[in-house]
Amino acid sequence: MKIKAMTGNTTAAIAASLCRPDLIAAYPITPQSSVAEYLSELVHSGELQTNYVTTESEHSVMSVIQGAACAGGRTFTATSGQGLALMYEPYFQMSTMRLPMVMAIVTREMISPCTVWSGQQDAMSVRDAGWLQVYVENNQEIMDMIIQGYMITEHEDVLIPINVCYDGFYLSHLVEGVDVPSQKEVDAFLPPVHFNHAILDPDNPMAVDSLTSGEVLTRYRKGHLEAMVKTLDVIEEVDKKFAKSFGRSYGGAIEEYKCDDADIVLVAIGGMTGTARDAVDMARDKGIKAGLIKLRFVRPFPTDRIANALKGKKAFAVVDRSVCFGWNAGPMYTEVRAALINGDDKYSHFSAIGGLGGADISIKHMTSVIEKLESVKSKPGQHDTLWLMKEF
Amino acid sequence: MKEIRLHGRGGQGVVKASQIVVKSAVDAGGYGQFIPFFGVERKGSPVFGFLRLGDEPIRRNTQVYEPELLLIFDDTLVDLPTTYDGLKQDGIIIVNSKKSASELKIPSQAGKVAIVDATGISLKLFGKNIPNTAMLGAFAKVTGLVDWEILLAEITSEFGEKNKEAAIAGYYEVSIADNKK
Amino acid sequence: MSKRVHISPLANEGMYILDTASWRTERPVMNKEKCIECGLCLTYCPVNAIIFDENKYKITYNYCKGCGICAVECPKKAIDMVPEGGGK
Amino acid sequence: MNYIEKLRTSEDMVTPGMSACQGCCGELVLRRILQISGKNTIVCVPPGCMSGAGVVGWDYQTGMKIPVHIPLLTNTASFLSGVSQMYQRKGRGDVNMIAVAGDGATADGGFQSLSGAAERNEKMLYVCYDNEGYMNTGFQRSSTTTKGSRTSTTPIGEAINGKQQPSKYVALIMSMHALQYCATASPSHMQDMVAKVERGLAESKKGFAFIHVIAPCPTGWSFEPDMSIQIAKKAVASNMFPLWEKYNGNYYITVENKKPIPVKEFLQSMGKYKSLTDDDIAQIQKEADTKYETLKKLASE
Repeated sequence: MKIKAMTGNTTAAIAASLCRPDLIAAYPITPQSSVAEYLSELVHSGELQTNYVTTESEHSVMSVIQGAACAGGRTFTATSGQGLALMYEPYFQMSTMRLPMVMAIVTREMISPCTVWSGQQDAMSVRDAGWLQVYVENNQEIMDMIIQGYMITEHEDVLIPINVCYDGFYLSHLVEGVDVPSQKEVDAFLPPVHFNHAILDPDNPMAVDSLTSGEVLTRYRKGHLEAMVKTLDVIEEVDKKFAKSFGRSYGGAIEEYKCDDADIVLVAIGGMTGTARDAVDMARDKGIKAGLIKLRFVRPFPTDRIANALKGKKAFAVVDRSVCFGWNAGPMYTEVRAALINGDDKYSHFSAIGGLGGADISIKHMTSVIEKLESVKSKPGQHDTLWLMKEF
Repeated sequence: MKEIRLHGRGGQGVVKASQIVVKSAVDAGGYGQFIPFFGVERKGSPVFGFLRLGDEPIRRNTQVYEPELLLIFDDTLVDLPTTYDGLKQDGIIIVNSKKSASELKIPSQAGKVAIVDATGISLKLFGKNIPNTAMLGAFAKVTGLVDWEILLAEITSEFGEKNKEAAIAGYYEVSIADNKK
Repeated sequence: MSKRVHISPLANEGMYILDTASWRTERPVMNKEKCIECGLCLTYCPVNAIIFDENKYKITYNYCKGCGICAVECPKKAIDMVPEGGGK
Repeated sequence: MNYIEKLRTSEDMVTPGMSACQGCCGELVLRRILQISGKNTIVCVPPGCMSGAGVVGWDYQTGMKIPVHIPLLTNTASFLSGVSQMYQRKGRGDVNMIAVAGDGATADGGFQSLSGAAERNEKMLYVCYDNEGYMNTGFQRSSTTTKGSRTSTTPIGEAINGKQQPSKYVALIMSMHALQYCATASPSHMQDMVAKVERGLAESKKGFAFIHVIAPCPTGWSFEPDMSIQIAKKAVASNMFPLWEKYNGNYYITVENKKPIPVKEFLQSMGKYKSLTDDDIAQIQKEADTKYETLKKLASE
């Protein structure tokens, strides 16, 4: 292994190429474009032997990939924002056909107003399209989760495609050191792709996606949800295997940071987590018993682990980089709350929203969340949504 | 951890220069991080970026609001109200200019001011204004934050021998003075 | 065809077949004496109800929908459309 | 072997009983293409009359003897690109990759992915059976619907009379891509169609092949089911649907129309053009003539 400085997008491209994909399809979109570009460089230089298809749209990206997966191939792509929205039609079909793949989402705010910058609204908006979704904190985790992603998605108990979501610009264009595994190490970790539940093959003809009655369709949905639940175990299992091979572990579906003795807990997701760690440490220096939950997997949602991590705490706040229309809150706040319904604890809690459309989530913002948590921790119930924004 | 902000114009190589600094830090076994600020970047438009260097892993990935160091690739940028924003007490300013410190509206909290004619070096060597490698030379000299040999090697492998010359020129031609408060 | 685990929508357990013969209100009947074995009826039959067997073109009725194309296209007018149910 | 012998000796790959209308040319075209391609074939049938007629299957039962998939209305060519690429990668370039799609999935929603796949010269045979509208869902207009047609979204009204825009000539547009093979065909000219499907399949091993087939629809066009082939013949004879092909960069008119019949004869043989005025017919005649002249010019180059 060698530590090299690189952007998040370069990291994603290298990670994908280390997994020996049969086919990559991509269409450029800000802030993902350099993934597509760097993969092209690898293919054109001869370093990466894959079928690389540069299509006319993201809709076709996912369609080409679906075709390749229906012929048993390992595939990769990356997209962002509007590209993901355009892709939605085959995107939903990909997961409900239970075709494994890894797709990076370089998260971006959704239009309108017109924007090309960071935010997690794109990925959050499709969290009910049947895919697995993991949100990562830094470039190393982009590398590691793309590799782990293939092991998870191709696991026989899973067979659900996975999104590795990382923040546009704040990670995609951020340069930092990444421990890059060798091809040999990845080959030893990741077995070749094998699945045969939905294959177009003249030697074994079948109709893939025949017309289906509601009763049978319901059976497929039930199976999909049950596989999602099983995936929670697979995530932990793959994390441990990965730690054994590469020496890095992420704690599975969530990671707890200084939660053991904490009164108040910040829940963060994606790139903002690193900033939250610094803010928590600064609060600890001032004697505030703050802790942090890094929400890694959003699908499947790690309900039990979140409930356990928050058990006995006084207050929590969830910082979302997207909004949940209709709730006056962020989407992860609503889901974390839902995860706590079975407990007896009476929490003080609120939703914090920031970092939309490329806006920054600063140390000051994170500190303001902690300060609000401190001030409301003895007043159980929901408190006003905290908007992390400049005052105009 | 040192927090640095860079100001330049599209086409001056701000992003590339910062990436080289991070690469040099990482190659030396340290930690570095660079986040470009992404606006609608066009040749000539003001651009900026955020650079962090340290001995420990860098966890935050937010913008730099209170830099200890400002690296200014174009002296016309000092007229923008945001350029000197948030500079820490006794912070360092490195600026590409032929002007003197008194002409550059240096803020009072600055500790040191380093001036290098990176554009002049660039014009002499390349016939065009790409001051980034000369700026890197000055940066290495003024701050000592990167290993000079590793930085030169990175510059050479990324841009070639001429840019190495530019960096060396920047290193030796930069003038460093305490800020007259 | 092998049995598959149905975790995603696919079909290979037998063939999905409709009883399209029941759609018929008229049936094509071939007059063998007029037939010159040109085969046009076979080429134009949308449901492949006309077969070539023992050097003869024959109409089968398992799936024939009774569209009547064969009767129209026959150059020798060797096929008649006859009402179903009422006999010949 | 002549084409009739080929058709009488080849195996039908489609379910014997499918719920296409009586006299459906789509069914006829689908069966013929797959008889010619045989077992070593993967076929995609996007939403439309043919998939609606059950050829993909129902629940656990398949409607074909060969592997079949129902892609989206919008992505047939790109989905099949992926399958084709993987088969090339596996060294199985011998497998026929065929799409059989209606005009909606071809010329409307699916046009972007079709044009993209043709531009990339993906190895497949894409057949459009053109019944000039969304016939599976109740005869709504599509971009290939002829001007003056009555459809359920362009009805005959006091204010507006049928479809107001001429049809998009998708075959000629496709031929302008740098593709491997492009042709038009009619089930009425079966020998010509069989030859084109054979050539298309052969060319599809090298790149993108496209065949645009007219598929008169008794239900949507309002004519008796037994007249399907007659209508298709008149479409060709009147130059409403000229038969041509393009390969090696050259255009060829494959069925010469020395003495075309007036389009009026074609138009008046069905209900969907019932309300056309003489002026309308004259204009359609002019458009047909122009189209044929264009093709003649292309073919004479």
